[in-house]
Amino acid sequence: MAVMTYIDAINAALHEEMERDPNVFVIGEDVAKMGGAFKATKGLLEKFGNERVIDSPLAEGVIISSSIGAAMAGMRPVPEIQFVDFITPGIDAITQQAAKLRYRSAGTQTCPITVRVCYGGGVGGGLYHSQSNTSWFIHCPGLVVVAPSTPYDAKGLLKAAIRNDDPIMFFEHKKLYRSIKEEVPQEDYTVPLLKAAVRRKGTDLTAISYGYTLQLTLQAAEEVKKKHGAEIEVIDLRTLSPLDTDTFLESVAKTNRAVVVHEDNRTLGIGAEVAAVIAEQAFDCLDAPILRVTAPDVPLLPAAAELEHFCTVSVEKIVTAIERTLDH
Amino acid sequence: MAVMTYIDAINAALHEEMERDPNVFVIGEDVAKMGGAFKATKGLLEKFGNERVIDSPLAEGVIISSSIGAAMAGMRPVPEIQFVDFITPGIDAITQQAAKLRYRSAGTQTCPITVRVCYGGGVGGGLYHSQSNTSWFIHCPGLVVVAPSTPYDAKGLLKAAIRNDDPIMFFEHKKLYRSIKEEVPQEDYTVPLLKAAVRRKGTDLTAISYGYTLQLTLQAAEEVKKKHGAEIEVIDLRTLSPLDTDTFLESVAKTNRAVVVHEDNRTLGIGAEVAAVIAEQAFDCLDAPILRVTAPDVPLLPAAAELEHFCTVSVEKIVTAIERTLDH
Amino acid sequence: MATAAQYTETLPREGSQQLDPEVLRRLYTYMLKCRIVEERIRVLYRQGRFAGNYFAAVGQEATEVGTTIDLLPEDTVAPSHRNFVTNIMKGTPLTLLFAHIYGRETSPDQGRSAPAHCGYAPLNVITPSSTIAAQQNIGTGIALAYKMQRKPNVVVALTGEGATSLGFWHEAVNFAAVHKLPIIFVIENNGYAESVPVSLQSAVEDLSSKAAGYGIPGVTVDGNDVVAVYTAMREAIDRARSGGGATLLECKTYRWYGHSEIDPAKYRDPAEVEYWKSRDPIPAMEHYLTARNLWSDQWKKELTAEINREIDEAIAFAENSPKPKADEALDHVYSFSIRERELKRKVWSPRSQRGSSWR
Amino acid sequence: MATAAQYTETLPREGSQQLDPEVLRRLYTYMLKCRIVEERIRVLYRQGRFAGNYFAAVGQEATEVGTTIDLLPEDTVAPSHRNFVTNIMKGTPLTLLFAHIYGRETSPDQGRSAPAHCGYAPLNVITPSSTIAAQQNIGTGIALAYKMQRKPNVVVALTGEGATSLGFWHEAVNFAAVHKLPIIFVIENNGYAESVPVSLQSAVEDLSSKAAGYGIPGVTVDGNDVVAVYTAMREAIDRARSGGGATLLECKTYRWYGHSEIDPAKYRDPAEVEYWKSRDPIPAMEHYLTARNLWSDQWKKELTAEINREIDEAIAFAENSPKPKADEALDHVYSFSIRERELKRKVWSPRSQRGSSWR
Ligand SMILES: Cc1ncc(C[n+]2csc(CCOP(=O)(O)OP(=O)(O)O)c2C)c(N)n1
Ligand SMILES: Cc1ncc(C[n+]2csc(CCOP(=O)(O)OP(=O)(O)O)c2C)c(N)n1
Ligand SMILES: [Mg+2]
Ligand SMILES: [Mg+2]
Repeated sequence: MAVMTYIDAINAALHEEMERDPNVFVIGEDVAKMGGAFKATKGLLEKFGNERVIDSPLAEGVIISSSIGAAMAGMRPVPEIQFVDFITPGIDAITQQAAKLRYRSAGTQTCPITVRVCYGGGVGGGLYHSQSNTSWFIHCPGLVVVAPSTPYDAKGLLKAAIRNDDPIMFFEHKKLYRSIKEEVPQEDYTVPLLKAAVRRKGTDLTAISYGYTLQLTLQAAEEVKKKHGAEIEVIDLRTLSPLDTDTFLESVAKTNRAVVVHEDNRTLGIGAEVAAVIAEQAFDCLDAPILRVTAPDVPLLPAAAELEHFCTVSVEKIVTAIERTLDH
Repeated sequence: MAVMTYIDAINAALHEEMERDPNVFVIGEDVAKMGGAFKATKGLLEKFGNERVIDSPLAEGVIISSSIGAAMAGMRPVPEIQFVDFITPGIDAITQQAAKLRYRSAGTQTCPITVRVCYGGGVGGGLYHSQSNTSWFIHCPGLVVVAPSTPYDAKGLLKAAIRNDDPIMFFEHKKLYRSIKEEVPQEDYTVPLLKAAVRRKGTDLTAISYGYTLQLTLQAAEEVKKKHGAEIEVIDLRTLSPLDTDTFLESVAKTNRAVVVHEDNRTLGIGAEVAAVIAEQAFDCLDAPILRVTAPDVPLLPAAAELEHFCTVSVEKIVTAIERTLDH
Repeated sequence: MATAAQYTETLPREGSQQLDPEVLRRLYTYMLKCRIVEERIRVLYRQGRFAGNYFAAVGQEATEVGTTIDLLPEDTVAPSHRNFVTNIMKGTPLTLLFAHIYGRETSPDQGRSAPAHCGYAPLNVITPSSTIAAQQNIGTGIALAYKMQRKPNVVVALTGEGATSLGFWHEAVNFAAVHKLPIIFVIENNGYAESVPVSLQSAVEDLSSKAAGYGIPGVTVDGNDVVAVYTAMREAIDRARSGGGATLLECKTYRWYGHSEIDPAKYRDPAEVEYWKSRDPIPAMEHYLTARNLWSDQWKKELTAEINREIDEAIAFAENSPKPKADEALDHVYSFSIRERELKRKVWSPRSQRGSSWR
Repeated sequence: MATAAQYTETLPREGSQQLDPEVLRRLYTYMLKCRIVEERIRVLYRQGRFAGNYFAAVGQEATEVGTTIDLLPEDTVAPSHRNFVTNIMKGTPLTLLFAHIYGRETSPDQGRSAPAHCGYAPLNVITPSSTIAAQQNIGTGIALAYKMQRKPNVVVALTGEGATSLGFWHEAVNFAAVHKLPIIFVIENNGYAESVPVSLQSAVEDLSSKAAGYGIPGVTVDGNDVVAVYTAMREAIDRARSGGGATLLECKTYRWYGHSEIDPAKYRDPAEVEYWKSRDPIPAMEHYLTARNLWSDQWKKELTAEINREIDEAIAFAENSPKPKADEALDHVYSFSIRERELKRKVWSPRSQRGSSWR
C-alpha cells in the first residue's frame, strides 16, 4: 500500500497495464514527451518507447478513430482526450463508430478502447476547461461511462476498463487529481465496472453523486448529522452508464428520500435519469420530492471567480437540499 | 387556408421567410439543385438564386460554422443537416460555438441561426438514418431546441425560429413529413417558441410527448377512452429546451398521473428530464409512478423490420403504460 | 468534373507494366461479376424484395475491382456506402451478401446494418457505418496496428470525392502520412456527391494534388481503365507493404444511376450520362482482352451463366434464411447482456423491498 | 521545424516592395507595444493579480503585427488563443483589454471568457472559444456574408500550425477556396503545439504547400521578418478585397516561453530557444530602421514610456473596475432571461395548484 493521489493512481494503472499486456498503448496530445497535460502518462515514453506512447497530431477525431481501428486489429488502445471540452471533434468516432461497431456487426467486430478524458470545473478554467459533458455519452448505448471519485477506484476501475471488451469513456475529474490522497495497493487489483458503491451508511435520506461532488456530498452528510442528527446514505455511482440502479433504489426503499448531486448542468444531467428511475421504480417508497443539486443551465463555467462560484455546487447548497427534503 | 403536409409547411415557411427578409439564406448538402433530400427546400434555388441557396461541400462543420459567422455579420442563415445521424461533424460548431457565443461575449456577439435537422425512425432507415439525438442539444444551454409535431406548428414555429435571435435546433421528423395533413394558413403567422400545447383535454392522466410519437399518444388516448372511459390529457412539448414545465406540471397537478413517451433511447432521453421535473416540482400531486415509454437502450434502429419494430414505440406500448399507471 | 478530352476514348490504355494474362482475365471476371450482382440487387429492390435502400457502383467497376482485387485475406478493406461489391473481391460468399441484403439472421450482422453496409470479419472487411470517411479513419487505426505488430499487411480505404471535403478525411490522411502507415486512400471521384458536383466540393481539378500537402505520393488515374487502376494500385500496395507509407489514389469515374435507388438523378445532364456509359469499362476491357486473344463471347457467356447460378443460389439461401427474432435487437450492444435490464425492471415497494418485475 | 540555415541572419530582408517610412515605423511601434504589453501581463500573472492562464506570443510579434495591422474597422480578425494582442492592432482600448484580463464587469465579456480570449464587437474581433480553428471557421462565415453583402471587407484568421491537423481547419479552407471568399488563413508556425513538434503534425516542411490541394495561393514567409509578413499580407488582402479569393500564408516563427504561463516547456532544446531569441524581430527591425534613418534610441525610450503609461492607466482602470455580480452568471444565455426559471422554481401541491416558490 502507498498513499497516492488520484493522478498517481491513474499513472500507476497505466504503467502496470502496459507492462502486463504488450497490446496496451497510449495515444493523445502531449502524452509522450510531456507526459500529459496533467502528467497522467508520466514516465511511459521512457519505459515503453514512442511506438506505444504516441504524441498524436492535434485531432481528436483521429485519436479516437485510429484507436478504434487498432483495437479491431487486436490492440488495447488507451487514448487520452486532454479536456472533455475538446472532445467534440471525436464525437462521431465515439458515438457513431465505437459505440455501434459491435452492434452493427453482431459482435463480430469490436473495439475495446478506454478513452481517458479529463473533465470538471472549479479550478478557474473558464468556459472551455470546466465542462462535464458526460450526458452525451450516457445517452449513447454501446458505451460504458465510468467516473471514479477516489484514488483507489481510479486505479482499480482504469485497470478493469482496459481489460474490458467494450468501448469505455473514462472520466477523470481534474480537481480530484491532486486534492485527495488515500491508501492504494501497489499490487494488481481491479474494481468492478457497472457497480455503484455505498460510501456512507444512513437511514434518513439517500444522496447520490459521483466525481468531485461526491466528496462535497460526504461533507454535507457530516454537516447534516452534526446539525440535525440525521443519517444520510451516500452513494457513488462510479459507472454512469449502464447505471447500477439497484444500489440506489435499494437505498431509497430504505430511506424514502433522495437527493441527486452533480456539477453538470441541470437539464438532462445524470440527475435527471436517476430521479426518473426512482420516480418510476421506487415511487411507492418515496416520502418527499427528489431534489437535484446541480449547476444552473448556463454555459459552464464563466471565468470570473464570482460567476464561477455562483454556478458551482457547494456543501452549503447540498445541505440546503437535504434539509428541505428531510423537512418535507 | 390550404391542406398541407408537414414538408409543404416547412417549404412554405422557407419561401415566405426568404421573401420577407433578404438576409435569410439556406445552406446544406443538396439543398439547391436537388431541393433537399426530402424536398424541403424545393423551388428556392429557382426563386432566390445560388447566392441564397447554397449547395455546401460535404462537411457539416462548415455548414454550421459558416452559418454562425454569417449570422454574426447580419445574415439569417437556415442551415440544413440532412440527417441528425450526421450532425456529429458539426457538434462542435453547435455546442461550443453557437450555443456559447452570446454568453462568452456578454451579448455583444450573437448568432441567430436556425439549424433544420431531419430526425426520427420507423421508416426502415437502419442505424444511421433513424436517430433522434435531441438530448445532446437539450443538455446544452444557449440552444433552443424545437420539434414540431404538426404541419401547422411546423410552419409557424419555423418562422418564429428564423426571426428569433438565438441559435435554434429545429428538429423535423422524417416520418411526419408526408404522413399527416392539416389546414395551414397561407398567410403569415407564427407559433410561439418555448410553449407546450395541450393537444387533448383530460382529467385522469397526463401523457407527454412530441414529434411522431405525439400522434401515437393521441391514438393511445382514444383507445384508452374506448376501453376504460378514462380521459387522458395529451401534451405536446414542441420546444424541448428550454422546457415549458408549467404546462405539464399544471396538468399533472390536475390528473395526478403522468406517462412520458418518446422514440429516443430511454436513458437521458427527454423523458428523464420531464419525469425528474415532475418528481421534484409536483411530487405531492402524484398518485402513481411516472412511466416512460421509449426505445430500449440499444443503437437505433436496427435495419431488419423485426428488430426495428421491437425497438419502436407503438400505440399498444403506450396504452399498456397508461393502463398500468391508471391501475396503480 | 473531368472533361471528355482528358481521356483517350479507347480503353484501357497500356499500364506502366505488362500484366499477366491471368490477372487481366481476373480483372475482367470480377468486373463482370460486380456488374451482374449489382444489377440483380437493383432488380430485387424494385421488386420490393428487400427493404431500405442501395447505392450501386454500376459504371465504377474498374475502380472497385482494380483497387481491391488480389489483396491478402489479412489485408483490410475499409468500404464506404458505395463499395458493397468490394466484398466480392475480398471473398465474402455471395450467400452471406444476399442474406445481408435481405436482412436475415444468417447475415454477418444478423440483420442490423442497412443493405449497402456489409462487412465480413473473417476476411477483414470493416462493417460500414454511414458517416462519410468513417471506415477510412478506422482503417488508419488498423494500419497503425499493422505497423506496430510488424505485419506485412495493408489497408485499402475507399471514399467518394465528396468525402474529401470532410475534416475527418483530412485528419486520417495527415496522420497516416506522419506515421508512414500502410494504407492506400482511394478517392473514387464519380463527379457527384448525391446531387452536388465536384466543382462545389473542391476548387482543384485533380484531387490527388492534395497529397503534396501531406507529403505522400498522389496519383490520378482514369478510374474506368481497370489496368491503369490496378497498376497504380499495385505500386501503392507494394510501397505500403514495404514500409514506404501511404498513397493517395484518385480514380475518375462515374456512377450510371442515382445516388441511391430512390434518386432519379435529375441534376445531371443526360448527355453526360450517355458519354460515360459509352466509356463502360466492361466492353472496353473486352476489346483489350480480345486484342490479346484473352476473351471470347463464349467465355463471357459461360462466366455470365456461372455468376447467375451463384447469385440464384445465394438468393435462395437468403430467402430461405430465418428472419431475426424481434428481441435479438437487445443483443450485441455490449460484451455483456442487457436483456434482463431491458425486459424486466424491478419495482421497489414499501412492503416488499425487491418487489415485482415488469417490462 | 525550420532549420537555422533557412534564414539569413540579418533581418528583415527587403520586402517585395519598398514600404512607406510611416508604415515601417508603425510596424515597429506595434511590435514594441505588443511585447511590452505581454511581458507586463506575464508579470501580473506571476504576481497572482489575475486568475486563469495566459498564452503569450512573445517572440512572434512580427507575425502578430504584420498580419493584423492596417485593417479597416469593418474587417474581421479571427484570433486563436495566442492572438490576444491582435486586439491592439485592431484598436481595442488597453483599458478594456486589462479589464478583461482581470475578469471585471467592464470587460467586453463582463468576466465570462478566459484571460487570453478577448474579443471586441465594435471593431470586429471575434470573441474566442478554445476549440482550435473555431474562430477561423466562423470567420469563413463572416467572409461569406461580406461576399453576399458586396462589402469590400476581409477576414484575417490566425491559427497555429497544430491547427492544420484538425479537420475543421481543412473544412474552412476548402469552403473558402470553392467560394472564393475574402479571407486570409494565417498559419503561425511556431514549431510546437504545446509540446508536440511540427514534425509530428505534418510530414511536409512548408505548410503553405497545402494550398495547392485547395486551389488557392500559398506562401511561406519568415514570420520573424515583419516586412516580409506585412508585404505578403498586403498582397493577400488586396487579392481578397478585390474578389480574388482566399490565401494561405504560413509565417515561421517561435514562441519564447511555454505554451502557457504554467508550462516550463522542458520539451525544447535550450539551444533552439537561444537561437530563436537571437532572431528577436524587434532589434532586427531596429537595425533595419536605423539603416534608413527611421529609428533612434531616444524615440524608442519615448515610445516605451508612452506605452508603459498607457498600460499603467489600463491596469488602474481594471483594478478599479467592479467585479461581476455573482448572479449575472445567469445573464446572456439567451436573448430572453432565464433568471426566473433558475432562481425560483414553482412547486405544485395538491392543495394549491400554483404553490410556493423556491430556488
Ligand atoms: C457526415 C455525413 N454527412 C452526410 C452524409 C449523407 N451522404 C451519404 S452519401 C453522400 C454523398 C457522398 O458523396 P461521395 O463521397 O462523392 O460518394 P459517392 O456517393 O459519390 O460514392 C452524402 C452527403 C453522410 N453519410 N455522412
Ligand atoms: C480541439 C482542441 N483540441 C485540443 C486543444 C488544447 N490545445 C490548446 S492550444 C493547443 C496547441 C495548439 O498548437 P498550435 O495550433 O500550434 O498553436 P500555438 O499554441 O503553438 O500558438 C492545444 C492542443 C484545444 N484547444 N482544442
Ligand atoms: Mg461521388
Ligand atoms: Mg504552434
